[in-house]
Amino acid sequence: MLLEGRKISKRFGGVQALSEVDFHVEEGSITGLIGPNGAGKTTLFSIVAGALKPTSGRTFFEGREITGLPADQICRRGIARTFQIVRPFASMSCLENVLVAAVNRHPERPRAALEAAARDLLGQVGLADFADQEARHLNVIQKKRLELARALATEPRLLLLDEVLGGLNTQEIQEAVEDIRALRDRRGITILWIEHVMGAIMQAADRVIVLDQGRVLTAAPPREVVSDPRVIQAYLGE
Amino acid sequence: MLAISVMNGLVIGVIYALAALGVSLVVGIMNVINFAHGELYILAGYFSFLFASTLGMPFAPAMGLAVALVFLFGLLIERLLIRPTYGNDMYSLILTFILSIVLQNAFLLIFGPYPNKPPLWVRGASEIFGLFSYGNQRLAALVSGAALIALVFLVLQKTWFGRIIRATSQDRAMAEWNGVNTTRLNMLSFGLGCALAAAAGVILSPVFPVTPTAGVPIALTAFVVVVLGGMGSMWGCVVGGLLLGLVENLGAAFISSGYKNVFGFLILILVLLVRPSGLFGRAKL
Amino acid sequence: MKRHGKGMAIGLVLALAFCSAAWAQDTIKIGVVGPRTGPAAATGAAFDEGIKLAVEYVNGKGGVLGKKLEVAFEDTAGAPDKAASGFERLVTRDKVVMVLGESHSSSALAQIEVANRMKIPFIVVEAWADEITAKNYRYVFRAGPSNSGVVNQTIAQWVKAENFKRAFVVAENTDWGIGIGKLTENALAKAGIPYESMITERNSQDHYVELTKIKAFKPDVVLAYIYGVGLHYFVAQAGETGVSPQAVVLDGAGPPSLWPDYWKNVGDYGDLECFVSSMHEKVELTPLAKLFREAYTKKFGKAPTDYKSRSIFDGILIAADAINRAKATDAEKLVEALEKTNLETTRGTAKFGLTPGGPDYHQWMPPMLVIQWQNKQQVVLYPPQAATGKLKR
Amino acid sequence: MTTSVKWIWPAVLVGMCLLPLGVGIYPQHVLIVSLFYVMMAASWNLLAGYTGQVSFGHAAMAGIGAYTSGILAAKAGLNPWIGIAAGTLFAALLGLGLGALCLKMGGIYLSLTTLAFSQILHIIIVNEYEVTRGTMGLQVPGLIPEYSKLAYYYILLAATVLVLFILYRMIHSNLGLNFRAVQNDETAARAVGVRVLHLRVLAFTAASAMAGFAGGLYGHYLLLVTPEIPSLDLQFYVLAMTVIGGMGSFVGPILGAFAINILAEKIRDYGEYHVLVFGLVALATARFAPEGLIGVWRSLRRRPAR
Repeated sequence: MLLEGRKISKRFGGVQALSEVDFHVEEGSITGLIGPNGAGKTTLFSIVAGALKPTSGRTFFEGREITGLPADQICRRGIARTFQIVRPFASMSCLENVLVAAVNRHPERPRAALEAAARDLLGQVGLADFADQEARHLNVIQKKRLELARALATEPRLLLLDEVLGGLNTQEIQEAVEDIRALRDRRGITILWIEHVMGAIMQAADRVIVLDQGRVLTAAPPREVVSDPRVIQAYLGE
Repeated sequence: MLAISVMNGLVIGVIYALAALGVSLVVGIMNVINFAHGELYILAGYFSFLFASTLGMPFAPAMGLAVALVFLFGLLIERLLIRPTYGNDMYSLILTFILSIVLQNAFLLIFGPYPNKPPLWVRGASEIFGLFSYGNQRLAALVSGAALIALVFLVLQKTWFGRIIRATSQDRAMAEWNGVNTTRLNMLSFGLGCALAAAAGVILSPVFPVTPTAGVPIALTAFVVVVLGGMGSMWGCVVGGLLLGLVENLGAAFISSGYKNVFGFLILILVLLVRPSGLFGRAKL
Repeated sequence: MKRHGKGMAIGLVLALAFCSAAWAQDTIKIGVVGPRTGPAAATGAAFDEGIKLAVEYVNGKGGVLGKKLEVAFEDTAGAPDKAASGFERLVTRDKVVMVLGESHSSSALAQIEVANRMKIPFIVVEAWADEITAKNYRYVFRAGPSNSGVVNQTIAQWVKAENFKRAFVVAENTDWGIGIGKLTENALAKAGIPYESMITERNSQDHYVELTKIKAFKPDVVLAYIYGVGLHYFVAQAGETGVSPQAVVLDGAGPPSLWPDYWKNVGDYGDLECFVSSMHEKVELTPLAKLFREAYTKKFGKAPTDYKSRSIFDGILIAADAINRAKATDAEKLVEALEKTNLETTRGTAKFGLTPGGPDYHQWMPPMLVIQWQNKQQVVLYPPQAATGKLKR
Repeated sequence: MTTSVKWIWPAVLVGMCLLPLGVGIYPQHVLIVSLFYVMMAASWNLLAGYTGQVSFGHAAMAGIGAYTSGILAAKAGLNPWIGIAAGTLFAALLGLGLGALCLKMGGIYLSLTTLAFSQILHIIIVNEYEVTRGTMGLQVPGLIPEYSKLAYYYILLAATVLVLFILYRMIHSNLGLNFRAVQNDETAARAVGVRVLHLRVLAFTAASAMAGFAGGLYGHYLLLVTPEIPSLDLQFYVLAMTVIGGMGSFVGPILGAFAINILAEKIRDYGEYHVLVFGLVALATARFAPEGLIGVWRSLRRRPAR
């Protein structure tokens, strides 16, 4: 088990966003996280990544507790994320966006080496030509790729992807799924993945966790989830 | 010595609470610190001086008019300066800081450097329980200040408007979902915050005459009280104000009068260290 | 990167454009320093009046060295740093040949350093700290009261003459306040009068706690050395807390009790207050004093109240006289001429002490009066030969 | 880098060296004061512009430097240069403490705490007049035996170049990369491992040290240290210069400090309006051109290209 959450609850004022969520992510897996809007998926991500503190409950990474650690420490432990609504460093160039992540991972390395690596990463996500442009000039899809490159530059063991397929056509979705699989297969990065494009997640994931109204509905391989009446109910009831 | 220090602490404490209520209201609802709060207090003092002393109006309508004008001025400030900065607390802070300096210098040009004092409501002094003699105008300020605080609480507790304010300061997002027009609410509460500063100004200016820069210590103490009581907590304001008034005056009487104002700031830093949300504050802003 | 550099270059051009200095001289300029803003801004107004009258008087008598006398007035705001840089500005930008004025000792102490460094004669008019002349700077003169002079010749003598039993000394935290407070304590101790003392903040609006401490001592006279509107708060609150009229309050500076807003700020509690002054309509020492009163009343449509308007008038007369006798405007000749001053002014004949070693060097001490407000009328109490009435309690 | 860039900084430096020659003493004084404000505004910009910490205690830090050095020199007879070093160090330590104290708090709390700090300092200075001489001002010895504006100008210029050089290096290193990331998006910055809290404390310490250094030099130039140095008025000037010049840019505060100081001297001739005028300009800039003069300059340059 690479990541484990025990009885995680989160309240915002009067709203119970998560209640006693238990879940885990196996090392080397691609785990999907699905559920209707407002189910608490992104809240759970933010808690794992340290951007939010849970009201109660604990999180463990590689067997060690990470509950309540600040986001930058969790990042250094090996968890990286992308954001549902993209958050690039708008006034910095694409190269600098990736560099920020790289210099905090390897502050000891010379700038030139880090820059070369960052350019390489940008090339891998197809942004080689945009390296010296300010991030604000990219379109949304390019920004998502930039975020991915930035997350990869932190050299994570676990990557949290939040709706990276939005706005892509069928052909592009297929390519993206392949790319994500390659991340796991070639780099050995475990992936926890929130996605609304059901087909893609069912195709790529080894296991799927379903959240509904702040609770875990089920966690099982995709085939079982698809046929689970509770899941169908949850989506239809929306 | 003890008796008069406590008395003095109460009087000053009520005034602190009153001055801080306006700041607290605005912080609670808009998450904006109005740095020019003290200058609005002073502006009201000048207005009431102008209407009562120069134009010869009776003091009560002069005060009312002064507060009303500052309220309108507050609406204007909100519309022109604060509204474009929502979501950027730092920028509103910078803007109102500059505004406070601009107002101070405008006062200097218009009213000159001398202190101005609206007419007293009552003259003379009274013996209190045979213990000490106390200025009647100060006693009047105490009574009217306390009455005004009570009125504010009544409005907050009992009226529809008060409920909206309390709901919004507790959870802005929820209030928005429930259909509160937050833009208009912001404008109104900023204006009210300024009006509260003005009310403190008109009540206190007969005791402590207004000068162009006299608003600075008023605003600073109001900030201390607000942080002490907890950002956005109205009760915190009253308790914090009284506490500060008492601590300052007892400290001045028994420790050192020169360090009177340091006690407040020290308490502030201590409270922030131990309980960053203040005595009655919400956990996080 | 590139744009930064260009921005910088623009700044440079701007700076160069500003740096151009040229000055034509068809008048002789002297500088006046004094507070036009700050806690004693009223002194600046009084200086302004005195300057206008003095310039008219001097130029009416033929000016200085055949040229017109011109006065540049620099605001010092009662802040020593502004005072020092204002003094410097007068010398370097306005090219004045001599500077006079000031009524804050802390400011004057900062200015005498500049005067000494820049070698510019400086006549202090209304800053009283002994150190100003006690430093024995060659270029520094004082044509006005000194702390020790006021205390030893006037205040302490008055306290003894009125037979006060217990005194409380309240002094503001400035060079003037602390200095005159200590001198008063020494004089009281010497006279065997029990006393206590306290330092206060000159801008404080609330003196209740301090007054409670004073009341507990049960004094019959309170010697208050607070310059500025702070004195008004003190006098009003002394009445409210019942310190007065049990004790007589003396304003040890004077002018604050004469400012137009005195009565507005202190109300009924202002009556029976005493203060120090060098001017009273029934005690005019020289014909020039009468002339001043008439010219003032004619020009400003009111009787002169703040004696500091007359002090600066005297100062400018002394300066003009020295320039005329020196027949030059260079500092060394002016200092020599000033040292030989023997001029009738509104407050008697001005002559500077020449014995080095103490505060009397380059010092001329004009006579001072103690006056009491009795039904809003000024009654001179001290010295006895000038008295127009008796102390009322 | 284009070739024009390589010569522009040395050219500016040479220009700055030649600037005071052949002008009167008074313009020299204005230039010296401007250099002090350049150091203050540029280092405050590190806090407010680069790390989003609107500190109202920056002038107080200058006061710490000025009083530490001044008291050591005037009361203990210490060499002013050692005093300035001590003052810089003391300001840095206080900055470290204050920065650490404010870590837990949000932005507004930080501003109010620094405000409280500056007020406490002011009250201590006024009350301990036997040591500090309170509002009377502490007379301190000069940095050089023979008083000379020109010499002071070059000392301050050297100090300014030093401070700006350090700032430039900071901003153009990994640290600066992190600052800009935080400035852009704090949450995203944390998520890629930027130690936001460390950065803040570091910036606070460095900026405080620079303010302490500038304050120490300034005090020994004025020969008089007064509570006007650690005052809210001076804080206002620093803030307004930075805002008008352009917050968050390297050149903005430098430009702002020079422009405002020189304009203020020009406006001074027309009476006591200068602070008001200057406040209104700052208000309009903050409201309508939040990137300041630099921002206006950039958008003017960009427009014709489009």
